[in-house]
Amino acid sequence: MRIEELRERVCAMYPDLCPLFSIEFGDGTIAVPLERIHSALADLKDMGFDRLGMVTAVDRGEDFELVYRLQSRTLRAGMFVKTMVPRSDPKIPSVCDLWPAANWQEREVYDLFGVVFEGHPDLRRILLPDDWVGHPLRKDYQDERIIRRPDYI
Amino acid sequence: MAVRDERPKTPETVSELPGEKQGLIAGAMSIVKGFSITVKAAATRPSTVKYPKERVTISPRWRGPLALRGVLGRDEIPLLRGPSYAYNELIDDLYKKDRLPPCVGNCPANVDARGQAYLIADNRVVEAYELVRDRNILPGVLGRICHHPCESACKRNFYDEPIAIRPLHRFAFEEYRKIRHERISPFPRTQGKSVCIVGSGPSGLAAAYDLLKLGYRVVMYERERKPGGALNTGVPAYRLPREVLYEEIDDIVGLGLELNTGVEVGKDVPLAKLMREHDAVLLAVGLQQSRLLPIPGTDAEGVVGALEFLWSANFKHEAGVRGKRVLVIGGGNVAVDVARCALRVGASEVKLACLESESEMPCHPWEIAEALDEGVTALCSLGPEEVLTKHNQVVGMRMRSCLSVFDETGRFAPKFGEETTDVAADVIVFAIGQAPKIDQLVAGTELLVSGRGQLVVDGTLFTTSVDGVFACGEIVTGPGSAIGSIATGHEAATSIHRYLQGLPLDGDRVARPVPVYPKHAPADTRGIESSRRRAVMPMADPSERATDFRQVELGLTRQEAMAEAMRCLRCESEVCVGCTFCARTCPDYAIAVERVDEAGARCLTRYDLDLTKCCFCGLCAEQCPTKALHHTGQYELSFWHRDLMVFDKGEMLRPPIGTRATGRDGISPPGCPVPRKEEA
Amino acid sequence: MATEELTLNIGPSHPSTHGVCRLVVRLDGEIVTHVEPVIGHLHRGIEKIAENRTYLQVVPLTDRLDYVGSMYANWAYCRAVERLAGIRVPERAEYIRVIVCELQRIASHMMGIGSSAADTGATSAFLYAFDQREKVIDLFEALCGARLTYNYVRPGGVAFELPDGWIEQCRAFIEQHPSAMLTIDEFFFGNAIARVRLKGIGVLDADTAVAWGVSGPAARGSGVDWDLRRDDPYSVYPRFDFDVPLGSNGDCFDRARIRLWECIESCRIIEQALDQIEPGPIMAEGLPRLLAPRPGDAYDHIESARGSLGVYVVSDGSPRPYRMKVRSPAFCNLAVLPEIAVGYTLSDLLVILGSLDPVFGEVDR
Amino acid sequence: MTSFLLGALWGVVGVVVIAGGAVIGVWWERKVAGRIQLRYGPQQIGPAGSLQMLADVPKLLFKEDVVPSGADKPLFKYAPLVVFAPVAAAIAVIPFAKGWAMFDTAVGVLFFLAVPSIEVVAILVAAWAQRNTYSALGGLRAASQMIAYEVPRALSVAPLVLLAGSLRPTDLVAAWRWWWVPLLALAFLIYLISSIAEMNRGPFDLPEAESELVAGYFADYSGMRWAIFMMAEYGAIITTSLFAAATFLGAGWPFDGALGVVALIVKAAALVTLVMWTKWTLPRIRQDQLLRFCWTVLVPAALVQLAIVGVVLPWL
Amino acid sequence: MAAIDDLAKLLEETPGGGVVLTTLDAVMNWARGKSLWTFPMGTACCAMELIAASFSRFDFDRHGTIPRPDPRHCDVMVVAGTVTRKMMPAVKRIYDQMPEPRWVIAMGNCAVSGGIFYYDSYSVVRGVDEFLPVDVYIAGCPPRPEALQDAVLQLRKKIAAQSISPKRTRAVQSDLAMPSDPRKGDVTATRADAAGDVSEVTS
Repeated sequence: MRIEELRERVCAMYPDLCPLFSIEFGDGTIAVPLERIHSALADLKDMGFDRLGMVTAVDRGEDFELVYRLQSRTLRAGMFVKTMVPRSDPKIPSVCDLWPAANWQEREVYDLFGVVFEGHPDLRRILLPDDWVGHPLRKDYQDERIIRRPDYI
Repeated sequence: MAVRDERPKTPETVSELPGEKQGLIAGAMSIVKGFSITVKAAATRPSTVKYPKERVTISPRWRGPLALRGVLGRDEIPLLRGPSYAYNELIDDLYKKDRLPPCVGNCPANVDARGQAYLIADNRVVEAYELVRDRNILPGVLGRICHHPCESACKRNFYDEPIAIRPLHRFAFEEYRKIRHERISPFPRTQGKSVCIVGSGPSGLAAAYDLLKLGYRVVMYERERKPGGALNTGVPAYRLPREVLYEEIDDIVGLGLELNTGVEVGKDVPLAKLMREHDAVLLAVGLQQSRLLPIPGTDAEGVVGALEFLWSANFKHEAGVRGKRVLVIGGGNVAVDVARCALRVGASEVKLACLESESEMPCHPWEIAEALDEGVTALCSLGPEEVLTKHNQVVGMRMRSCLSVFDETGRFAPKFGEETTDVAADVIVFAIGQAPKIDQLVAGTELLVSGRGQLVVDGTLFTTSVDGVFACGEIVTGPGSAIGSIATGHEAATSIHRYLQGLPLDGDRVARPVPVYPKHAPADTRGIESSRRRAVMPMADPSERATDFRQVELGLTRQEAMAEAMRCLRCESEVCVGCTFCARTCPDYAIAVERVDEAGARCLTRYDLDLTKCCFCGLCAEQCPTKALHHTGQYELSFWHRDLMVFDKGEMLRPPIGTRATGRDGISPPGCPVPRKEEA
Repeated sequence: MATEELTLNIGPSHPSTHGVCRLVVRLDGEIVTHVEPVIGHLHRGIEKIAENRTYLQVVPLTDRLDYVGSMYANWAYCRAVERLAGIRVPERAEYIRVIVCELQRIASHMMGIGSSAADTGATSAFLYAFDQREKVIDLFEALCGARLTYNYVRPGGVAFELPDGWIEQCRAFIEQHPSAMLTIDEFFFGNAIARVRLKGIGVLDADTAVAWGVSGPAARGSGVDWDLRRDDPYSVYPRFDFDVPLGSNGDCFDRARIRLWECIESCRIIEQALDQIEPGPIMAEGLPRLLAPRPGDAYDHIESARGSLGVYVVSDGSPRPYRMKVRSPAFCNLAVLPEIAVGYTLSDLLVILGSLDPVFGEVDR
Repeated sequence: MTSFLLGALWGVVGVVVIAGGAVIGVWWERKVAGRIQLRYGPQQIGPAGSLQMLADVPKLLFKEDVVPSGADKPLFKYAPLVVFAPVAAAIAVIPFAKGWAMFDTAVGVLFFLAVPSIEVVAILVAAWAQRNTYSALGGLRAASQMIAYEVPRALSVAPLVLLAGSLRPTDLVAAWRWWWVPLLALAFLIYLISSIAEMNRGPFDLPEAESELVAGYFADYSGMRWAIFMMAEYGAIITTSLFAAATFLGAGWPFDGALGVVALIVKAAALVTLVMWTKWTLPRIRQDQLLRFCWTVLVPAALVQLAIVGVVLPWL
Repeated sequence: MAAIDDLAKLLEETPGGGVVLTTLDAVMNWARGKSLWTFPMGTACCAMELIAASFSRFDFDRHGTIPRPDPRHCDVMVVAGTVTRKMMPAVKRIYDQMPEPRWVIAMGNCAVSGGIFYYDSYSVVRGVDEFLPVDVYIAGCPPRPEALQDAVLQLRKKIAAQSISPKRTRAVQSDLAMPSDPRKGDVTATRADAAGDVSEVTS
């Protein structure tokens, strides 16, 4: 499916979010407010996005940008759903009920970014040992065991 | 494609084997089949590698532990020096070995810019000048006017900014100038034969220099009162102060050249006489007349050729355009020169019209940029249609819009649109090319001239239709650059030398390689150290400089020049200069490089490779400009202690073949080969 | 009789965990009642390190993700960066990428089939498969000088031109490979013992596979007809004619045997690519040493030997990526293990794990 | 007293033969496995690496003898010997030549079948003594497997006894005729399969399956104690093959005397190679499948063979 | 090891025992060197080359070196690959399970120093010599199987210098100085230390 078509379908579903649908580097991206993220993802799943490719986060300073990559076999398309989670209170509803695939992915984001997924069945650290302190992929992560690289390019 | 049909077809589903049967018998059969396969396997030759018989050749791209071929301070870089008849071979040899520095390879005359930078950084400036003069006979001149193809091929483009090679020529000349009288003495005349050169342009001078060096007597004739050819008559003085040119030619005279100025061959002296008097004659007369376009109105008053315009502007500082509006037709370097000269001789308004679009303009981008700075207006994609006249006096020009200049195959075939514009002008200068004028010259000889008035010349050997008469320079190549002309001069000198020695002219002569070097997009210079930046050439202020013929470029100071020479990467020299790009590229930050930049005592003081971090990705060796850093054909090494794995400079310089640093005692495991790698 | 479940801890260093996976298993007799994979023993923080490296320096890091199939991570990363920086890759480079990646698929599947065989005790089949893998590695060694971590695919193209005689060497390999594969098919998959060990074990149905995000041979074994090379075509794949082998039962047998047929299909693709490849540049022209794409984010995915491998790169305009995330297929495939391993015996558990073919460099990153 | 001394002498000889055979067997297995797997196997010490074990054995001998802290120490220490002893004992009844065995007893066949079964107990003890989950699982697997396969193994030897009418191995050798081979082919196959299972060799090597249980019931044994386990395993292969060669394949036939002994050893060596070849050819079967195979295939087949022999017997 | 220790002590004290001890040492070291069974502690990329080393193409069995999955049966642990903080206890524990005499080969730069993950990684242990006594270090990322083969040969040389009597253990013969203490740190910090160590030649 072409990306413009996708945009129309999404816009028909969410007229108010249409301006937040951007096309960049050949990928459709929709930015969704935090409180609507779960319902939006559920609607997109009903629309045909049957695979959750990836859940990840990007540290944007004040906020974490949560990035969901959806993939559809029937629509032959992929798109991003993004939302901002405040750093001060990083909580977001889990999508494990929609795609079980989110289970480990969300655990990973929790492990490395400290974003809490509410409603997750088993939210524990996954990659790091259970007694690890801090969330290393945050930009402000401090660890005296890290040796910084020399600063030249 | 028989093989493709035999290829097994993918089944609908992989869950079932073809002809699969269940049950005990079938199961037993499958087990028996398994036995037959293992028996067959046991009967075949094991695929184990037998050392050292089998695995003696390894991939030439083998990524073994790194080593250095040479370092600054221990190893000298080779200077490209040689008599002109052997020089091409030298260059070609290096090129085939992939060891030709891009600056040298991209220069038409293969001037050793690398050696120049090496010597200047070593504070051997005069030596540097003399090295350069061997190939580029007028470094001081070319250091001002060259279009420096070397700099656009400079490997440094890939990292940050190219080396300022041309300003270094100029700097070297300025240093040399102070002591030049001490350095000049005539070449001994050993050959007893004489050569006559007609024309004292760059190509003629180059040939003269080579022949003098080879021990011939060289007599040169020049039509003008001062020597230099097009450099004298055509190049505007704001780019090239004449005293520089005369001084450098004076040096060549000092080397033994017999220069006769003010003598026009063909008019004052017949060419046939010269051919009798000398063993060989070289015609280096260049292009003497400007081309005009066959459009209506070109015979009107106010239409001038570029050469005539430049001549009068250069010598009289007056071209009859004071307060007038000048329109220059053409987009080449000459057109820009004309435009800039026109400003300097008092034109009130200078416009430049050319067929090409802005990005396609044939002139060098820095030239047009400087011209625009000074107030020239460029009108692009316009083709001349008709000169508008009033009472046989130019009032303007009708221009037609040009859609495209070249066709698909790249030939010159302009396509014009419908729109026309009229441009008002009082003087129109045509700078669309030059043509030779040799009728008078060749009169009375058997030299063949083509229908279009051009001399018939062999493009590679520079022979004409008459034995013993050679030609070089723009008369052969057509309008070109000064350094290109010099290159033909060297070639012609080689031909003359071979002719006079009775050797076959072509023989084993190597055609000059014209390699193609990658162009790089401008590198990101954010965040780089100031020592990595290119020295900025100080320029006169545009508003001031446009009013007279003072030099625009002011030259580098000694300090700047030394720093700039130190930036040179010594490409392909196989001597590490401590450029630190390996350390910067290493994803593991495993390399530490330090060097001392004290002139005369430059050396690499530290080259540490922490083999414990190296990931053998090869990025460092791949981008090493000098190819000093390379992968050895060794296996990864094993050690009894981790500290032994930090290789210092001495360890990095270990011989790459025959040793395995294993245990550091040279013991190679029994039954294992010493991997061999082809070494250049 | 009162029975008690036995908790068994397998790994993290165990001959059959294919790396450093720890499985906490609860056993009822020999029957697995619960299994929990504990991963992260190889979590090196590559995503964090990548934030501190220039775009070119990240390429060697991606080699170390999926160390059985380094070319894939190279390629996926380079595609994402090329998308971000707007680099056009020359056609010859695309062909070379396809060829090396299909060779890599063969090399990687040889490991997958081999470890499936080793898990069931057929060590010799593993060695036969590995012998084929060594031949591919010889090709790679001739190509780029490294045996495992190639650092060959670069943003903008590939690092080296094909060496002289390489194409003939490659053709010789793909001539003999299918028949070698059929021998292994007969030797291992045709064997009655192997069949009873693999058939009906670890059944994964198509819906579960999709819901859990399983991709690659693991999903295709369940009949999920999804292959990015065909369904979301990238590079020059649309120009090739190839089949996508599918399974119907979703058991270990299908998952393992699909790999074998994919190798044969890969030979077909390589042959066509070798026929079609034409001389030309192998690197986009004029790339400076430091890439600094404009701010933005890009994602690209390719079909690796383990499934759809995606790389997500965020740029802030500096010469270093702001964030790099690898969507690793092995990670997603492994997540489904607790779903499909319960109810089978301990011996089966390791076979099931092997049939998912996880590579822990990629799972843990 | 003399008989005791003689017994002791023969005991020493048996142990030496078994140990030496095991040493050669390990080398031979490495060579066989190597060739099957497209490689060479040991190469450096001795011709074709045949003296490799000269390095391995002293090394194992002087290896640290680890006793896990949680282990039941006496059991842990002596179980290997108990594993080895029955295997070494079994060689006593093997008829090397016509009418000669170290211990020529009237219940020799019974002795041969029964004594090595004591190994099961020792293995269980060893497995349990280590306090290791893997070894416990391996020991339990071994026990169930070895006890189950006792049945078809015994049943497969029964036709021989029927035909010879004696339980004395030397009588078996004496009574052997060439047509026994086709007649008892099924019994021989069953004997071989169940012996392989009995010895925990591939494809029935579940108790020590590398890919599942790491090293099975001897997971925590190191050095010489582990070597004793290995020796027991290879000793079992040798005694089993020798017994089969002597009884099913007619001992020294077609030669007599010293040549006959050589022929017997050659036949046994061929059988040993076959056992090894099987391990490196076939995948490993699963525990439940293994037991099912025993009870549903091997035992009925052995009974069928017994019935055939029983039917044929009166006509002979 | 108790028996061996006793034997060594006995021979040391017996007159003429030194000759026996020397002979015994020679035999033992030969046997140990020629029969190095490896525990393949493969964690990452290098594990692939470790597997390849014992498979058809390179066939470690030729040298009498075979991989055993059980640490109790092994003589030398080959740590092949990155060791993370999460993995470290497991590696240590397996090493503890190996019987004496035991050796460690750190295969590949991750095991040597953390290699490519030395800088900026929060979870990688910078070299297994932080918690294991490493005998032979192999550079490479990953080293070729031949390099591993070479390391085994190096290890043999090291073993040849050992004795069952701890008093008689000799230093390994080497042309270069052997620094006294394994170092932890990066190049810049330790160049000076290394230079200092060179003067103390142990051989």
